[in-house]
Amino acid sequence: MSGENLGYSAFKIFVILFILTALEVWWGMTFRPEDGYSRLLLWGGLMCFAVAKGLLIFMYFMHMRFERFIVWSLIVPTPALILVILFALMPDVSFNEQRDHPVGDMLDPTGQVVDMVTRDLERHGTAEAQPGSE
Amino acid sequence: VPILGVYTFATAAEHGWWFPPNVATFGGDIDRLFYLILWMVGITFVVTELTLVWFVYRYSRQRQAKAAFTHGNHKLELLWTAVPAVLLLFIAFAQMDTWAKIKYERTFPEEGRYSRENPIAEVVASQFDWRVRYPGRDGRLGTVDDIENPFEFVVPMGEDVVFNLRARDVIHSFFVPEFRLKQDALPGHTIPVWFNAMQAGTYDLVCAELCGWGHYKMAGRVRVLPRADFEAWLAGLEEDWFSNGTEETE
Amino acid sequence: MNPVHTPAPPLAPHEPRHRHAPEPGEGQPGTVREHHEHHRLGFLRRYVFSTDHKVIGIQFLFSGLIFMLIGGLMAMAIRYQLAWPWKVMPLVGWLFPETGQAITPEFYTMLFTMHGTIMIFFVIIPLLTGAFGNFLIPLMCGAPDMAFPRLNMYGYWAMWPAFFFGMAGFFVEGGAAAAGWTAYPPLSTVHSAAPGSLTGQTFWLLALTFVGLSSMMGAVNYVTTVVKMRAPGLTMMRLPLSIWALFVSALLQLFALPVLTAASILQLLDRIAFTGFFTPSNLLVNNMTPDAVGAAAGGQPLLWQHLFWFYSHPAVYIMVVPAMGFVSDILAAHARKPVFGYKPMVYSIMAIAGLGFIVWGHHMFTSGMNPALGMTFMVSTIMIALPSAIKVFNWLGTLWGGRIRLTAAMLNAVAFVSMFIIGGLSGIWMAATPVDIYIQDTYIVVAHFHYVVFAGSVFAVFGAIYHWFPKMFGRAMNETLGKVHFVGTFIFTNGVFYMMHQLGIAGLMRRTADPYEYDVYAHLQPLNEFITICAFCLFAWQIFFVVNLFHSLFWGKRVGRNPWHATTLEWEAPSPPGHGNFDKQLAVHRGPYEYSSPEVAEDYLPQARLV
Amino acid sequence: MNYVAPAYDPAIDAPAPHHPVYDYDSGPPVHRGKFAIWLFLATEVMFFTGLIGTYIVIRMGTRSWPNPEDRLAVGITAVNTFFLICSSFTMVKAVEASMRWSKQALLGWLGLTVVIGSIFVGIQAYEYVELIKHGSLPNVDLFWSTFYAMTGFHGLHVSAGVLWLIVVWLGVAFGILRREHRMRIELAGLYWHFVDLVWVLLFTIVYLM
Ligand code: HEA
Ligand code: HEA
Ligand code: CUA
Ligand SMILES: [Cu+2]
Repeated sequence: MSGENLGYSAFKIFVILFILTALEVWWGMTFRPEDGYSRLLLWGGLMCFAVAKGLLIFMYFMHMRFERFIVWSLIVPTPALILVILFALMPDVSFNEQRDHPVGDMLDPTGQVVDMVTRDLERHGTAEAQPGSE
Repeated sequence: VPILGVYTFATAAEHGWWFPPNVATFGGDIDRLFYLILWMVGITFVVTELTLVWFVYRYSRQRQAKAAFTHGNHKLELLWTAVPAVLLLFIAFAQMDTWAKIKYERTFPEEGRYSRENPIAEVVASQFDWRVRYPGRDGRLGTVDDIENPFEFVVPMGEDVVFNLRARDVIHSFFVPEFRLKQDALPGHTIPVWFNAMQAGTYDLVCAELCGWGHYKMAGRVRVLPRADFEAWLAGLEEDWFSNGTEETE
Repeated sequence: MNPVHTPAPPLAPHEPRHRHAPEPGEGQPGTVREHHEHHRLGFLRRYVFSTDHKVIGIQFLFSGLIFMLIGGLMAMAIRYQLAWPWKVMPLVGWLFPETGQAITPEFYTMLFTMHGTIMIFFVIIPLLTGAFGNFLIPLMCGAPDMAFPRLNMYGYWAMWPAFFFGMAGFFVEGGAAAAGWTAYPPLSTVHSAAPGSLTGQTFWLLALTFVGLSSMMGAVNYVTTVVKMRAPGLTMMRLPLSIWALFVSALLQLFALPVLTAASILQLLDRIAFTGFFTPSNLLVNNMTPDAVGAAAGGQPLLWQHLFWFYSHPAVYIMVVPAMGFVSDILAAHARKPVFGYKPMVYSIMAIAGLGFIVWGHHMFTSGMNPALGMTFMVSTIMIALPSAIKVFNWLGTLWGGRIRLTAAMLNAVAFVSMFIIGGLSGIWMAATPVDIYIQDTYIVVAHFHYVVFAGSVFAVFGAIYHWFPKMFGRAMNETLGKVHFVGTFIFTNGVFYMMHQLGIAGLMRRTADPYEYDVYAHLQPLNEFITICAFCLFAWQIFFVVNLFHSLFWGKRVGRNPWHATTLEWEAPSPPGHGNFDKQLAVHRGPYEYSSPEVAEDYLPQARLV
Repeated sequence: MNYVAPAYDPAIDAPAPHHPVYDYDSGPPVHRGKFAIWLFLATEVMFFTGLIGTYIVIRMGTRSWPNPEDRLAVGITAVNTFFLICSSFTMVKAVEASMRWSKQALLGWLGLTVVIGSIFVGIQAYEYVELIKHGSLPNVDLFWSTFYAMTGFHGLHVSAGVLWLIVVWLGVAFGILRREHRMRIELAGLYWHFVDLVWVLLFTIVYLM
């Protein structure tokens, strides 16, 4: 790879990443579906942040901006496959109405089949399963 | 090899190494498709194998000093890319509507007595037996007055029969060779299945997905009765189900 | 030491010799680095923990063959049971006093599970990519060794934990894994579902993980070597088809295997940490409800099938594509004729690999997966026959007008073509969804894949052994014995597997210890007995191979660098090649298959010869 | 037609006496190691695809997925994420230092990376301990199953990275890795950044969605 210097200011990237993370957390904490925001808003936003950060690391820290060959030979096929997997898995998810009870539902102590949150409520009267969060 | 191959296929029928007789409506389609492919594939098979044998024979007795020197021929390549392509596409499209007819829910029979909404029964597979639950007097499944009948699945003849397939423990598979019908029973899922049996009689119900040591003997039976007999049978079942007072407990 | 200097090409400035060689691969394209290192390696380093790709290849070869023997024995047990169910079984009978020396149904499930696992993960894949991949890639590329010799060694020794866990399964409580080589949950995840799911399944998953590790190291090595270490003038489009095939299947492994590793680790967690990825809620297995006794549940049993087949379908092409490559080379070499349509061959390999990634659903047609998926998967699956067709016809074209020598290698190669056609064509049946509704999990499937993996790949492996044995050991194998072995194997193989089509059409299911329990199948027993007898003969016939192998190993006829008068690079090296493979500098001038070229008097024109 | 292979002929078939080892370098101007590490990273990507795909399928199927905030200490982990990004930054500095082989700077930055990396692992371990004390084991329900599977495997990757970096550090410190081996540092760096990258995604998916 080329010579003695990186060819970009690592520090700048770093700062940007930092800010993005902060924003992302704020976003994730604010636009909860529970507070009436649409899931799309939450997830779309988060995904944008994540992808942006990923790209920064990928392009600069991992130098992909400067290595055409590897990018084209290796990195391009991978996402294609990822998409293949996901697209093939999705239809089955859409098929869930065939299930006796949705994914993730379990027996609660009384042997009823309930979903996770209800189960938490029954187990220890609160949805707060984790002290660390306050 | 090819001669032998064709011969066995030709004579197979006499040896009874062939399909069990078909009794389901869509079974016919499946067999038709099967034979279609059998013919196309069979011809390809014979042709290719014969050329292979012939070439090996012919050119291993080659006298001239050197072999023909060629790196290929584009016209030929195109030819034998295009021809199979056409065949294959044909095969592929020939399948589609049958598949849709058998499996797609929106193409499920509606007009008949049974449909996706009110199936005739619920077939529950478990290690290593089959249980059939008919809706009781209230005509709905999953209620207390369901009637359970182990081992035997009795259906009316010549009607579109829709039933729900379930599994208690591991994956099983509902397979009736004579119906050409196979559907895995997924634990945690309720899978609607339909068929239409054209002949009265009793057929083996086979479990076609490995489900443990007893897989090989997880036999059930499907009995096809004319409508009247079916009604009678169901009534009788209902009778002794409630008479000896055993309540189905969920 | 005083090195004999061969003049380095102008573009390669002599680098100063460091005490240890400079980092490989820092050179610009086209450079050659010569370094003289005389090494006194102890026996252990040279033959056991060797980093030499040739030794590693041979190690893979022999461990593969030995496991083939084991897997074969299991197959014999399977056949015995299918022909004469619950009869006293020789050899293993004494293990089952309680059943009067007949095997138990539990044991039968373990038999075919481990048979499939061993044959696929310990035999065919290691033989093709491990043994011949290791041995051929550097030689055919003109490289001194793999790009990362030590990694290569780890790659082989990572197989041994796999071997261990695979075999140890038989000796733990409950016995070996018994959920089929496809290990569908919940049968495989819920402990109470089957005796094999107690500990055996855990071992099975561990074995799989280690195989994955090994293949991954190997694949990284292969791809890097092919891309970075080809001799000057050896462009990608001049590579022998074997290398192309190995290269592509290495890529297949790189991209498909990790998914299986992830999946099998998840299943492992389901089993030992009682997570619930693949186990649905509210089951009642053997009067025991997993989530009531504290396992998480609510999982997706179909998910495993997707992840598993996302690897295992590409895997079946990993099991055949290298074989195709070898066969192409052998056919060309022994028909004294260039491969017909080299470029189409290369592209069809790529096409097979590419399509191979989007067809896995054809194993799940009846699994309750969304039927719309079934439709798409059917089309892609049927389309994969197209590149295969191209290859088949090009092989025929290669034979056409050749000057064929019917050596043992050649015979096996031809057999591969013919068997692959049969296996492939039956694949078309199963790809047709409605038909597959009937034949899924019947013996047609068994016939199909044995035609492609056994009758196909194994014949290719035999051919490759006969063909490259001289290069491996400097001695030729005995032709007569070879031909005898071939004829018998060919006949009996078809005797065994062709009849299975009939069984399948009659609707007989696989994985049944005693199909005659059902009266639809009762009449099939005679046919099964015939198959079994053929199978025994087949197995017994392999003695010719074993004898030939070991005899030639020590007393075979001593042969030179190029016994077949073949053209590719490996024949430039002395046989067996010493350390660093090549004793002279290579420059490649032409494509790999210049047989009977008019340019020269002899009927072959090696890649490296200057005219 | 019967064919007999020509017999051994010492004149041409005998290997030449001690000859050099020819190590050609064809193909694209990429360092072998770097090419290989990228292949390896590609497999890693597929590996995590398997995990994340599983998560998505399961998540989509559920009726009600618990709000991560209620179950996890998002705050702490956000800080942790920040640490990991820092370590990526220091790693870049280390690579930079390695290019103009200033050993002091290199050792410094590498060491820093190791330290921060270990902090990350430490905090995650602490989080696990807290959760387990609270009875949130992987077998409680699918939320925890997926949580432990994904973060756990990422954690293992980080730990592996830390070990790798330590080895490199020692190598440099004791002069086993010299200027001509600077690529080694870069390779370790690539892996490290990859682990960071994965975490960026995982954090978003597991903790925020
Ligand atoms: C080396 C391994 C290998 C190979 C190469 C193949 C090749 C193919 N396989 Fe097979 N397959 C397996 C190994 C392999 N398979 C295994 C192990 C299983 C069972 C797994 C288990 O359940 O245990 C299996 C199962 C399997 C199934 C699932 C069956 C079921 O469980 O219901 C299907 C379904 O579509 C299938 C299809 C195909 C097809 C379409 C091809 C195609 O690639 C074939 C293409 C080749 C040809 C078509 C022949 C040559 C072409 C011509 C001569 C040209 C002319 C042809 C026409 C015009 C049609 N295979
Ligand atoms: C590469 C793969 C491979 C190979 C080679 C074989 C080889 C054979 N297999 Fe099978 N088989 C599978 C892969 C393979 N198999 C798989 C994946 C399954 C599915 C498992 C499942 O359902 O889960 C299966 C299942 C299976 C079944 C179905 C069981 C059932 O569903 O109930 C049967 C039944 O007949 C069978 C038979 C045979 C026979 C008779 C052979 C014979 O060809 C074997 C003959 C033996 C040899 C040729 C070995 C001789 C030894 C040597 C040549 C080496 C020499 C040794 C030294 C030099 C040291 N196999
Ligand atoms: Cu139930 Cu097999
Ligand atoms: Cu497949």
